[in-house]
Amino acid sequence: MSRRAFSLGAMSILAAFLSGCASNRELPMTTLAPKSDLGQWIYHLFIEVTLWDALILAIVLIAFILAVFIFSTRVGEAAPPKSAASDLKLEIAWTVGPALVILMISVPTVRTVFRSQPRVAPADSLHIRVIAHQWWWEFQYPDSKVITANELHIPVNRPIRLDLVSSDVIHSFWVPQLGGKRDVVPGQINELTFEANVPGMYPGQCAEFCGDSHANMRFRVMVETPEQFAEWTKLQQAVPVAVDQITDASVADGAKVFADSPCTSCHRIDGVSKGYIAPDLTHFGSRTTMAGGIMANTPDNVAKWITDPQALKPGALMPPLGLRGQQLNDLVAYLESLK
Amino acid sequence: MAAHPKPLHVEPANYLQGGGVIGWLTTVDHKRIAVLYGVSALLFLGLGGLEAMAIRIQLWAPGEHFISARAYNELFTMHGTSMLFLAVMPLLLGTFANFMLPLQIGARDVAFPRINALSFWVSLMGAILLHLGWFFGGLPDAGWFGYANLTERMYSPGLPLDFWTLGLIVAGASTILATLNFLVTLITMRAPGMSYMRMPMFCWAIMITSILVLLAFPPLTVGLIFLLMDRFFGTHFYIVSAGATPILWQHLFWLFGHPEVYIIALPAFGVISEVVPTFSRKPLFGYPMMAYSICLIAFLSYGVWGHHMFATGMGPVADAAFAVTSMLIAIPTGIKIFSWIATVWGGSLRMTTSFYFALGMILEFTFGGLSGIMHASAPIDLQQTDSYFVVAHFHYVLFGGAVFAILAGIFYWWPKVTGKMLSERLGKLQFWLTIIGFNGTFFPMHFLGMWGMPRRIYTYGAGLGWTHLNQLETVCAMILGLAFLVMYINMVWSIANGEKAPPDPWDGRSLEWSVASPPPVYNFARIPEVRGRDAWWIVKYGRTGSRGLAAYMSGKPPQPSAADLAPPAEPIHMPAPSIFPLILSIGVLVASLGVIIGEWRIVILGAVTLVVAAIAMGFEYPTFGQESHDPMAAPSSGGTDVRKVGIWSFIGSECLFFASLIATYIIYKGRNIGGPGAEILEIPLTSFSTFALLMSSLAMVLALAAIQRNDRTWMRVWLGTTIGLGLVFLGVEAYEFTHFYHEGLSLQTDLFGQSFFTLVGFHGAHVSIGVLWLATLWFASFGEKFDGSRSLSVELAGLYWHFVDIVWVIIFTLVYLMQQVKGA
Amino acid sequence: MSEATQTAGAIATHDHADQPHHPGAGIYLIVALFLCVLTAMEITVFYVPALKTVIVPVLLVLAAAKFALIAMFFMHLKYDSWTLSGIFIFPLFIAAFMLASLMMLFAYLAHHLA
Amino acid sequence: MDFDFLGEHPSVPIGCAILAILYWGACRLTGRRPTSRQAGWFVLALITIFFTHTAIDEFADDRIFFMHMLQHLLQTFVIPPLLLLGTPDWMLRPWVMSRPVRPFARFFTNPVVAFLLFSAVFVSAHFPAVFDRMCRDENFHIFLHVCFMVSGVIMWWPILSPLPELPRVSYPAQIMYLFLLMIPMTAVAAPITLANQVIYGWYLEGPHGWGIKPMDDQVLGGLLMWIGQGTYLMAVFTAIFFKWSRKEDQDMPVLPETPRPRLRVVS
Repeated sequence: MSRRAFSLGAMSILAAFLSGCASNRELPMTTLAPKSDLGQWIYHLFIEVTLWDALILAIVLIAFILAVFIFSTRVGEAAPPKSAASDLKLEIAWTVGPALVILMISVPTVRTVFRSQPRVAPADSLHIRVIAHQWWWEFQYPDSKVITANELHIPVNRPIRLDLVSSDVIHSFWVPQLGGKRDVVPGQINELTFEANVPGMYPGQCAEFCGDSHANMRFRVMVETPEQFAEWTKLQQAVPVAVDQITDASVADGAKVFADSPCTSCHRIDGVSKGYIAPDLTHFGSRTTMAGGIMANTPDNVAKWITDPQALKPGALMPPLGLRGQQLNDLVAYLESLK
Repeated sequence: MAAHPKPLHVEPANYLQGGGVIGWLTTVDHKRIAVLYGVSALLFLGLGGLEAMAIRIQLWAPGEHFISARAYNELFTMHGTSMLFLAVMPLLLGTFANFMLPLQIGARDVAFPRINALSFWVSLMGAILLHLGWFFGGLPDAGWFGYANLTERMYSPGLPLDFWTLGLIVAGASTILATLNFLVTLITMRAPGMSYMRMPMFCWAIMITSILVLLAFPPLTVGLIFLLMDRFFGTHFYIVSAGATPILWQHLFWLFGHPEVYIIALPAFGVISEVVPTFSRKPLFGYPMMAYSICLIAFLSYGVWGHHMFATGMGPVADAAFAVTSMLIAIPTGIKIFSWIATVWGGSLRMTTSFYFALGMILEFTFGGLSGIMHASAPIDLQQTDSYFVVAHFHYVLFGGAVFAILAGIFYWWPKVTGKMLSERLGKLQFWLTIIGFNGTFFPMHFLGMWGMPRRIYTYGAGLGWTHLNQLETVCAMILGLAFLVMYINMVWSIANGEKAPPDPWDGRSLEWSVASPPPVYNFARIPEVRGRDAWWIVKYGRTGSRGLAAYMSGKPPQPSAADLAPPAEPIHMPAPSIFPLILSIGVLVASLGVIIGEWRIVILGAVTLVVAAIAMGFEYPTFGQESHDPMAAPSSGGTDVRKVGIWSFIGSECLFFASLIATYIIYKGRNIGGPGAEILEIPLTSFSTFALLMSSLAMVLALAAIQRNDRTWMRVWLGTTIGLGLVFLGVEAYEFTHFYHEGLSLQTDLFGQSFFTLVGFHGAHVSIGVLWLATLWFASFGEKFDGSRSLSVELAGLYWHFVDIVWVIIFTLVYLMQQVKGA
Repeated sequence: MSEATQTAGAIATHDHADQPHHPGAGIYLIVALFLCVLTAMEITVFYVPALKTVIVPVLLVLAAAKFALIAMFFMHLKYDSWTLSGIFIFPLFIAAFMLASLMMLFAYLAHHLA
Repeated sequence: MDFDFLGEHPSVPIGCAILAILYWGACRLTGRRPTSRQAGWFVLALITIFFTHTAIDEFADDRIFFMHMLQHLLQTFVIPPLLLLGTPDWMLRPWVMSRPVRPFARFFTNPVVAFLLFSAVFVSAHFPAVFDRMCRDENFHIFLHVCFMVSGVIMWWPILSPLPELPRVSYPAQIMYLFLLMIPMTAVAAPITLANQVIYGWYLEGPHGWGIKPMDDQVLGGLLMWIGQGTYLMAVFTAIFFKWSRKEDQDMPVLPETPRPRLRVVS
């Protein structure tokens, strides 16, 4: 037990040092302040390995410094050294020593490997299908039939099981504060299981190079209380107001612009269009960010995006639509009205 | 040599003189080739450095617009590719190993001097191919790792990735040729008394590295060939919709990629193991342990490639296995670090720039090794992989390890190579700039990684807390760039005005210091006789270290005497220059360009040039097929001819090539969706061709037996039979392929079709090359000199032929007879 | 010079100083006969339905036997220096290891197809 | 007659006694004595044989699989080397090199043959059908264990041969040989470790001792064999490497001293 107490103590000192460099708010993507079980396991393992590393480093450093500074004489000043060219005991020591350290590290490693990759999902877990696209994220909730983009809402303290699939190239799903990443490989379903335990907003990002706008493939995870999550789910399940019942004139005009535009072939809005290769816009207005999570969802940004997507996100598949003036404003108003 | 004849007057005095431009283009001297490698590698080192600085400027602040996203992706791709393939590897292997191996083991040249020249020219063509994109619509931009399926034409249209694919295939082939040469040289050409356990540690490192290269590059080549076929011939090796998986590329790539880390690190260890003892004036501590740990590292490195793929979902069992194996590598690596420190311990240290860099390497590499243990732990790796933490880690390994070792090596061997000393003052300045710049650039990356910054992003958002450290790194990267500028200035200054170097400026231990600086063309006037480890040291100080001490104590270490350096008393026949390596490599470049622009006439032009130059190289010397017609330059070791060791090493490398193809076949056979499967294969027909091939092997050995008893007629008969049976085999294969094509199975049909045609087709290509080789021999056998003494030429062709036969034994079993067995 | 090289022959080598002597045509013919018989056995195994269950190990053993015969006799590994066998066997080991691991890894992936 | 005093497995003490008598008899016949080191190895071999087959068999009766695996490892990796080290060359020469035996001895001590023979014995003994029969049939069990030891001696011969006439292979070849030995050993150990059910029916048929579940026991046994043999072989070939390194440096023939090199001081 005392070893455990010691390592816990040392861990907390190191943890305090590492996370003390900057608080959580300043570093929203830190891996050093995990907010999920998976993140915690990894973090503890990381601290443990870091301590062993520090021990080895200290030994090497001391030996190195002593060796260099004791013996750095000028040529000709000292007689040629007589020390041995080998020493069996020493050599055995520095073979067996590191081997023991490796053993100490590998046991918790293997344990965590198996613990973090359960073959079947925990009983009450929430299944979510994550579809990675060049360069945005789609989240589907098979149970509630909700489909959203770039913003993943999950309840706190409930196991989450993500089925990761890709529609084009290899991506990687990574929310640093919620644990390790998992590649999203086309043709293959990868799983990621974790349980977030602190509500909050956690930014994530694609971590596998996936083409021109790899840097612009970000997203957010909203960890909510069960009540908030239920409310959000209900909102997302709601059918949007039918086009002919829209009251606001600008919004109604915008709806017409949308319906007549090429937007419909790629984007889906429940009851309006059936496109599926681009993000679902049914509840676009309820999201905080847009365009792969690279900017805030404000009317200004939406207008800029529609005018020239490639300027904001190189390589983006959405063509500039050539909309201007009132038409553009109406369309923006319509999109923002889709709560 | 009983009497002492008057030394010959030898022109030129050293290897750098004479010959003019043509002399350099046709040189087969390992020292000149090393210099050529060095010049091109230093050029690409500079270029790669500039690319890195552009990358750093772009990351100065969130939303920076110094370069575009595309340009950024091109830069990090080319930075990685050129630093590894065109700068670091050529410096360590092409320059250091090429120059120093023969000198350290007391040989006059490498085993195959013209193949050595060939490997340089081919590697240059590879480098040109990689950079031709400058002029044709952009550089490659899929990362040095080129993960499929992003590299498919669907996601990366245009020429850049075509150049990348072919450039890497070509560069890889040249590396295989170069290291094959080193391996054979080390096995067969050591001076008398130079047992394996007396070789300098650098030679050990290169020997093991050569084995690594020979066995690690074939999987990469196969992976690249698949990509090439996908991009040009419509196959689906990495195309998901056909049932294939892009993960295959990752396995093939990392099967090469992890050994590649050691292909770079081991020679670096070798350099450090030379520099540290020299400047500590002590023998290397724990020599056998050091040699053994190199072997262990190399062996383990084949079993750890999966640790690059923890995030891809290989399953907990594979994760755990790869994690533990990866950690094990820390043990032999630790042994090396401790042994270096123990070498320094108690030494009489001479603090030169070279030693500074070597000591720097020991520390920085320790850092890199320790963070490596972290990623070896699979769960931790899930947080660190593809983040800046990994960027920090591998720069500590590749820069802190390999580049520091290269810098130590440059300062150490520069006097030997150029005959001039580098400025120590500028060197120390460069060292401190490097230390500050390097640690300032890469140490903060650990924190950026832990704070969640992913790799390979051309821009990042504000408010993530990454800005300050990025700015610090950019500033330090500029300092690092300055350090290299100082080095280039130092080099130019040294060549122009540097102090003339004595033969042994550092009181060295190995044989390269026993010859003049720069060395004469023939290296050694007399082949040295080796009496122990540290051969030259023993000559200077005796086994007890008592001899010559007074000279050392007066601050002037003993030097080889004028008589030792005198020109040889008898003529030394060195290999003659040859233009064909250059022509052959131009053929390679032309053919590759033809493939890329899709102009088949150009491909044929290049291929014809290539084949003609290859055959010309074979006929260039009176002794057919012999690399060097000077028995002194290519002695045989224990009845094992250099060429025989060479062809066996090549066969060993081919084993991995075919294993990769067979693995792909087995994997994809199980994933085949739709289209004809293996049941289409016909046993009676292939049984016949199998029989033909087996009998051709019999004919081949009978031909060898005939020539060995000097019976030329029967040799021709049996050789003719072999060729005939080989042609029968090829004929059946051609019939089979056309038959399948008519049945609806083509290269593009399905996964079975593509992997079957690729595997069997490559085997067929080997048979065709064998037939060509045997036919050449058959014609050559009408020459006057073709008698029993040339039986080795027949034996070599035979070894290749039998190897092709045993590959068919495997293919016949796994592909044809096991057609009903399900794949993986 | 020649003196030095002769010493090279005597000392730089390890255990096998003599030029290997290759077997005569008789041995080659016997080996070829064996190869034919083994091939015939392989084809038989393929066609006999009763052997379906053990076809993989049996075929592997037969192929390994053919492989070994050719390598040892036709390629003279049995008669040549150990170094050459080493140069060949080590890559074979790595190749076999690679093949086996890739098959296992992809067999796992096959359960996770989308 | 009552053999109870010999314990449950009379074959073991009898076998040990026969070996000891043979050894002693050979010494008497030739009138020579083994070196004390050889005698020590031999005694150690006898002790190991005895304990391997009595003490460990006790656990085997409890259906402890991993003890059984330990026994197999001792039989193949420990006892044969001890026997080879403990036997002087003069003791073996008269009969191993005798006219009728010599061709067989030549054949079986060829490293390739020895390797294949041992692999065949070891691999086939671990097939479920064979293994289960071994567990049930005492005589077959004894037979297989003797097979292990005999094929083990043959397998170790190229490494530790006491007879210069049937020599050890060169050091690098020894390393390669032991290295390749990992293949058949892994081929046995890996399927046992990675299986997802108990392979050998015998271990399910009765009560399992020590409170270990048969499945865990199997994994443990597989791991013992996998990691155990790996570590052991690695340790052995590491030792061989260092022997080789000594031979290749210090024990190399010293070249004739040439005239002292002419050294000069650079001014």
